[in-house]
Amino acid sequence: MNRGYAKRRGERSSLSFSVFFDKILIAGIAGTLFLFILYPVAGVLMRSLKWNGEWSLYHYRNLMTLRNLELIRNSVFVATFSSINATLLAFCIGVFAHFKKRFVRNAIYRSLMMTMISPPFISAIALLTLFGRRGLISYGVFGVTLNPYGWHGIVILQSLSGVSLSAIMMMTGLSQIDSRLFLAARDLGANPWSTLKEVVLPSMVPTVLSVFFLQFTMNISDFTTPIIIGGRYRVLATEAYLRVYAQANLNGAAAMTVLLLPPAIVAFYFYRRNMKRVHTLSERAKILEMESLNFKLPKGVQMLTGGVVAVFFLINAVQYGNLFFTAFTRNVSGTPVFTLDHFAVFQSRHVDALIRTIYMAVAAALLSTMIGVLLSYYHRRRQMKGFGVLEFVGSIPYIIPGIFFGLAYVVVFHRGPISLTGTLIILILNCTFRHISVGNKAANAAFETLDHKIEWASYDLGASKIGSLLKVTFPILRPTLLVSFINSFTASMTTVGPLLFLVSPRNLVTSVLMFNEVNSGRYGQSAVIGSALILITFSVNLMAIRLLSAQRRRGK
Amino acid sequence: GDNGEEDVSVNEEVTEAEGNDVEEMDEEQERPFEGTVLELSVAYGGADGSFEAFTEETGIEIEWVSLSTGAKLSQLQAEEGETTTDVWFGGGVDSYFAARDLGYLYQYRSPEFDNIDEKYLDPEGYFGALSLVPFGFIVNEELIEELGLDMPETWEDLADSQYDGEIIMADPSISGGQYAILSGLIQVMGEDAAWEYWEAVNENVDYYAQSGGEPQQKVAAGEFAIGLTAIHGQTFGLMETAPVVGIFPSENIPWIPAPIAIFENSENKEAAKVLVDWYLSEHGQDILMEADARIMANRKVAPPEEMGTLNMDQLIDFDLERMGREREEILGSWKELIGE
Amino acid sequence: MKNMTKIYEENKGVRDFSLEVEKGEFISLLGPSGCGKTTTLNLIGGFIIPDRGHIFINEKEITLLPPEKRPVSTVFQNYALFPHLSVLENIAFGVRYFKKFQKRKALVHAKEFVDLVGLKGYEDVNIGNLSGGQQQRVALARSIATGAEVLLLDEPLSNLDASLRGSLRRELKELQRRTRVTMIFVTHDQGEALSLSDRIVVMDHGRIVQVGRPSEIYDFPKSSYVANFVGKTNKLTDKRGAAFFIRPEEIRLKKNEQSPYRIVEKMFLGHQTELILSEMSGEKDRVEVLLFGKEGRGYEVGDRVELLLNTDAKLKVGTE
Amino acid sequence: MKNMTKIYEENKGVRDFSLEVEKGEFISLLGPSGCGKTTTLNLIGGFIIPDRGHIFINEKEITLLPPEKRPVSTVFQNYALFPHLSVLENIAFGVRYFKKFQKRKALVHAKEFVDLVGLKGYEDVNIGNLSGGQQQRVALARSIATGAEVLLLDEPLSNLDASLRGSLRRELKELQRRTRVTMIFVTHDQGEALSLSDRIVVMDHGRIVQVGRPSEIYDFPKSSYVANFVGKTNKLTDKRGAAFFIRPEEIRLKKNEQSPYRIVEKMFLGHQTELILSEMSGEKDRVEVLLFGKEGRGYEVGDRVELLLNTDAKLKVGTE
Ligand SMILES: Nc1ncnc2c1ncn2[C@@H]1O[C@H](COP(=O)(O)OP(=O)(O)OP(=O)(O)O)[C@@H](O)[C@H]1O
Ligand SMILES: Nc1ncnc2c1ncn2[C@@H]1O[C@H](COP(=O)(O)OP(=O)(O)OP(=O)(O)O)[C@@H](O)[C@H]1O
Ligand SMILES: [Fe+3]
Ligand SMILES: [Mg+2]
Ligand SMILES: [Mg+2]
Repeated sequence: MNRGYAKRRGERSSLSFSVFFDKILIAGIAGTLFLFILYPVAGVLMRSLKWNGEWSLYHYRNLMTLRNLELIRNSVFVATFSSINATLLAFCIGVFAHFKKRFVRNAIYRSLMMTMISPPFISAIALLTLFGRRGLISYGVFGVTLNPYGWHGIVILQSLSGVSLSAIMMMTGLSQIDSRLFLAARDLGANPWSTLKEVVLPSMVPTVLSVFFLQFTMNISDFTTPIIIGGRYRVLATEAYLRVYAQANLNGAAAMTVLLLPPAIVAFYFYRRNMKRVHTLSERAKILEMESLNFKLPKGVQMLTGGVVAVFFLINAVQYGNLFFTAFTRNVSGTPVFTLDHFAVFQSRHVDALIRTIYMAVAAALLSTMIGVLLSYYHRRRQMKGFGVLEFVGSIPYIIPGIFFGLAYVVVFHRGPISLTGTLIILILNCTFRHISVGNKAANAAFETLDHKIEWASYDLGASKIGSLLKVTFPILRPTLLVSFINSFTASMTTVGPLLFLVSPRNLVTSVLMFNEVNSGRYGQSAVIGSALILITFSVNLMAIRLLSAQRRRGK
Repeated sequence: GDNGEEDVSVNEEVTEAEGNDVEEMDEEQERPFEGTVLELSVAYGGADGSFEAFTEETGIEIEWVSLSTGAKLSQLQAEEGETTTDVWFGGGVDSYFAARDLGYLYQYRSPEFDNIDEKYLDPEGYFGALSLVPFGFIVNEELIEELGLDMPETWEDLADSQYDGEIIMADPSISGGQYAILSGLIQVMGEDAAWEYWEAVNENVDYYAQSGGEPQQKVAAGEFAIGLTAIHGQTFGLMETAPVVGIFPSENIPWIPAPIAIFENSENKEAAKVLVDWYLSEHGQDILMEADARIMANRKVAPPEEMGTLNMDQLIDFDLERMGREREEILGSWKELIGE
Repeated sequence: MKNMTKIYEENKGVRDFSLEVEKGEFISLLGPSGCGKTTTLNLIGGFIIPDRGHIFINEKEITLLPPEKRPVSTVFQNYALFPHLSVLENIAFGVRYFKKFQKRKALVHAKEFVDLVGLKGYEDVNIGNLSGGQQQRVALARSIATGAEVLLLDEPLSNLDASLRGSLRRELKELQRRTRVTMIFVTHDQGEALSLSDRIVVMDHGRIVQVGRPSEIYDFPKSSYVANFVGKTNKLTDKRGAAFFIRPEEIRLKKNEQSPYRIVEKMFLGHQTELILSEMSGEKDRVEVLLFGKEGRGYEVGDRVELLLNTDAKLKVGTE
Repeated sequence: MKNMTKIYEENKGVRDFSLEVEKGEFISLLGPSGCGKTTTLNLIGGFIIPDRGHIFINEKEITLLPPEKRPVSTVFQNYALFPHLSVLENIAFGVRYFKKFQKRKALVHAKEFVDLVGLKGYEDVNIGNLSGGQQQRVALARSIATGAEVLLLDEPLSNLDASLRGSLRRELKELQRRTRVTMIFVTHDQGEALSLSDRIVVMDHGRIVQVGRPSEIYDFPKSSYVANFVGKTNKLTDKRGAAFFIRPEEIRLKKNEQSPYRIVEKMFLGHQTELILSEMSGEKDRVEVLLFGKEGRGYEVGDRVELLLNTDAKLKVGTE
């Protein structure tokens, strides 16, 4: 009924500018999603159907080997294990933080925001320097020789690196539970422990599941960690990466990525389903300040979760400490000596790259937020046909390994009408479309709680569709826009995989430069770049949070 | 693009040079590519140290990105050779063979080829050779002492069970250098003997590194006692900061050339030729050797001092074309050997 | 002024709704939940399009116009105020877009309406900091400020507490008197409909059951459905065995130990007392009686009472 | 049965609240928003701890006990039902933890309470699919099922619409009569308080202003604050110039063209009619009059009327 109404509406007033603009937006979103997601992904997959320049299933015929099955098994095993760990740890941190005073909660939230930024390989290197076979702590302090190489190394690192984002999601999830439920449970005789078990836990099921599956999709397509610390343990993503990176077997690697899709899609399906459940629950959610409530966690839980928080932040402190320490020291025959030499790495091309990277990340974050939110707006609010499919298209880049999304762009945008290789635009586009899913999901959740009537009211008061989108919907969604911005910005600043093949001397970005420094073993220099990346990303994020809380204060 | 400041500073230097020079016209003719920007894809550790000198002398500016040759080849395939890069600088020679066969490289036989052994380069001129990278061991002396191990001297020593778990080498299917060692030893030892040998070494290897540069980092960090590695400037750098030493085996030293090539798709081929000529010339080679100590391809340039222990006679007689030809077969056997 | 006919939606919704409204009239749509009140408003507001039928305002057909082009404005049930704008900005919103005023001019213009609804001094206050009643007034002002000819109000008072509801009811009436805007008011609270409206439209299952002035509806309901929905009724039988209806407030009581009626429940409500009587035999329905002021004080649960009925007290219920 | 004294929080909150409640009593806390009603309930429920003072139930001090150990159960304003549990499981929750029943036994036991609140057949329905009124009944059943001796209800009816509120009010009363549980009920709706309670506690600014039976409070308010909060009052002056209070329903009217009073507003409410009179001189306050049943039909806005007051109609307001 709504659809018929929208259709007739369009026919009658097709001359008005705002209706025209609305159409442009709709076409623009649909068009860009096809052009910058579907087309490149299809392009790279087509390559897997070629062998020696001929159409052939050669790469697929060689795919179903025992070896590859083992790789899939390894991938699924490691990703599952790591994701369970990260989810558990994050849950502990979330629970601990949620039942603390507001300033403690805010402090934890901000720290999580900071630890979220670590570029992937930094933590791996920190782990090796500290806990490797000759680690400063394992060997240096405790005198034991640990062998971190193998699946356990991958699991440890992936678990740790997923905790920050997961814990932030957990905190958001917990804050959406009506806290009177905790009171009600205790009122009905449940002690704090039972309350946790019977009320907090079940209420968190949707959040927990979506955190888990988000982690799972990220881990299964992660190739950096297994490369650095996997030892003889190989996973599919690594194998696909190496085929491209070391063996220049692009077509075979593309075929291999196809193997990664089924588990990722299954996981993604569950993720989507559970996100829907989150929505139906959050509709009735009321946030009551925990401050005034007399609720203390049971002693055991308090100690356990507090311990997790302490250990997690200790590990991160050590990791970041190590990073900054490495940035300022030089190893002279085994003893670290203070030096500023590594800062010499900042030649003009690095400074250029840094500025370019910030520019790129800001642009990509803004764009992906806009597109993600609009996608959600047209799907959820305007009930446009086909936008459900577009939403799925928007999430494809999230579930395929980054390098393929990068290569996909190289494959289709190196010639023809849209020749973009070597430009800044291709980087921005790539980052933009890779992270659309985040803003889209956030907006979906926000729209679910935002009264539909608000938009009706603005039409009723004479604002056009676009007018009310700009003057009403976006301003109200500002907190969501900012959260999405932070997410995409952070990811764009630190991501390497997809950009590796898109950078040329003219459009170098900092994360790739750091990756190169790490690869050539110049840890001091990479630490300097890494520190700069972290500081800049953190500052920009803090600025965004400022804006966000300013908005919140006004809203109250 | 670059910012204007650099252009200005370059121009200033030029003015200075002009002031000192008597023949202004000549100067201009010698620098016909003043201000041209060449884009390089570099897989030659430390090479950037020489770019400034090149720009100063030729007026050609260099912008570069470092990318492993395997990755570059993938990228080339993805963009069907239509790269925006002009020159490919260093890296694994097998990728150059593949790129040549795919038609991505520009045929240019530099006049300097005459000073370079034909073995090192493509005789038809699709790529030249900048230098040779010899392979050997990197050993953590502290660790050797602590574990009470002997210093390894020959390839055979590595098969000794005393080194169990203390040897690290890269996966030859990933690292071109490691593949060169494998293929080289097969060429000199004969297939059967070589495979028997690698089987024994495999027993001592904990895991295979995922990049050619990793073994020396791991040995320097004290994680392993012995690493198989290319020995060049980076290795010598490590010897200053870590208790490690690079050792050449007393016989059968494998090597690979570090090639240089112009891309077929380059729009600055003339300037690129100037670059190739400059880097293959005795003068350019000296400067490059300064930036990263290697055995230079041009026979007029003597090996660097750092290579003191290297006995040039022990470099194996290496058939690069055969190395490329046998790649799939050898790597297949390798995978079987390590049980994948 | 308006003539809206034949509207139909799936099996529910609104069917064959036809009504003419005078300019400046205050019309209430009254009916139980789900009877199609909101649907009717949405049709007039333009948020949904009728499957059949037409809507006219001032003889101009608006059936297919988009909401932003209709001279109609809606006050939504939960107000749907813009949380990111201040009171004044909320009110100016419609002035800017509907009347197409410049921003500055719109704000000046909106100022008048802030005063109109008695929110002087609250111009820059954030919406979230207003009480429910104040929000309601902002929503009203926002709609009135557009200069719309017809105001649609969807249960604007239903989320407020009793005392606030009373005072806002009065304000609304006052405002309508002053502005002479046509108002169509949705409610399922009979007291609201009776006290505010010029005419009441009683609806059931998407159809109009009765249209009339409040006292008409109350005193001459067309059916027992209307009689029961608007006010309460008792069904009694007279001596000849004929059934008739009577309003609880039309029954007077007298204590009488011989009477078959006994008080089983007493609800003291201050200005009135509600009593539920049941007949000893238990055969007949319970009878609800409303006693006024101090009158109710004398009776307690358990007392036997006799019913006193005036001859004109019987409710005339139209043919069914 | 309970004796709660001296409680104090910051500058707001509740001060020196002292009250004894009989077993099985129905007590209402009545007062304007922010007067400390919720705070009082939270103190009894154990969600916050008093700065001073003590709370006893059955002579046992519970002041410092955690909520789960108190024989007290709260029905929250928005019910706070567990969205992940079914109706039956929600009700069984308290049985399991409060009465420490096994899960199976708890479910069987809970079944009884489902029937008690008339939700038979809804046992396995998801909470989200219930209407507001049904949710309210689940919340009640959940609290009652714990077998708590004291039930605390925080404005359980304030979010419901008028008709639903009326019927739930009756159900609540009925339930209390059957279970004889002590109930402490928070509201700011005077009608609710008057009709439901055995005793009403009127609060203002964290303090108790008056405690008494509904008719006591209505007929003998201790202060004009109470008089105005519970019911409406008119302030008139008698012939000797002394001011007195009178309830609107105690005034009768007679048409009289010479009278200084004129009807300025008429609100027809069906069973009663509310009239606002103003004196011609405009000096005195407006007078509100409530006419019952058909009595109100004869008057229209503009009529001149005379006030007829019974001698016993004056409201006795206690010393201020
Ligand atoms: N979009 C829709 N699709 C299908 N049925 C609908 C839709 N909107 C409303 N209905 C149905 O139409 C009927 C009338 O709905 P409407 O919202 O107009 O009722 P209402 O009178 O406003 O009720 P309430 O007093 O509860 O607000 C209801 O039975 C409802 O379920
Ligand atoms: N945690 C707190 N900190 C400070 N002041 C508080 C706190 N909780 C309540 N108050 C204040 O104490 C007073 C009483 O609050 P309470 O919630 O008990 O009011 P109430 O009578 O329940 O009002 P309402 O009818 O609006 O629910 C209010 O002025 C409130 O602002
Ligand atoms: Fe990545
Ligand atoms: Mg409705
Ligand atoms: Mg309260």
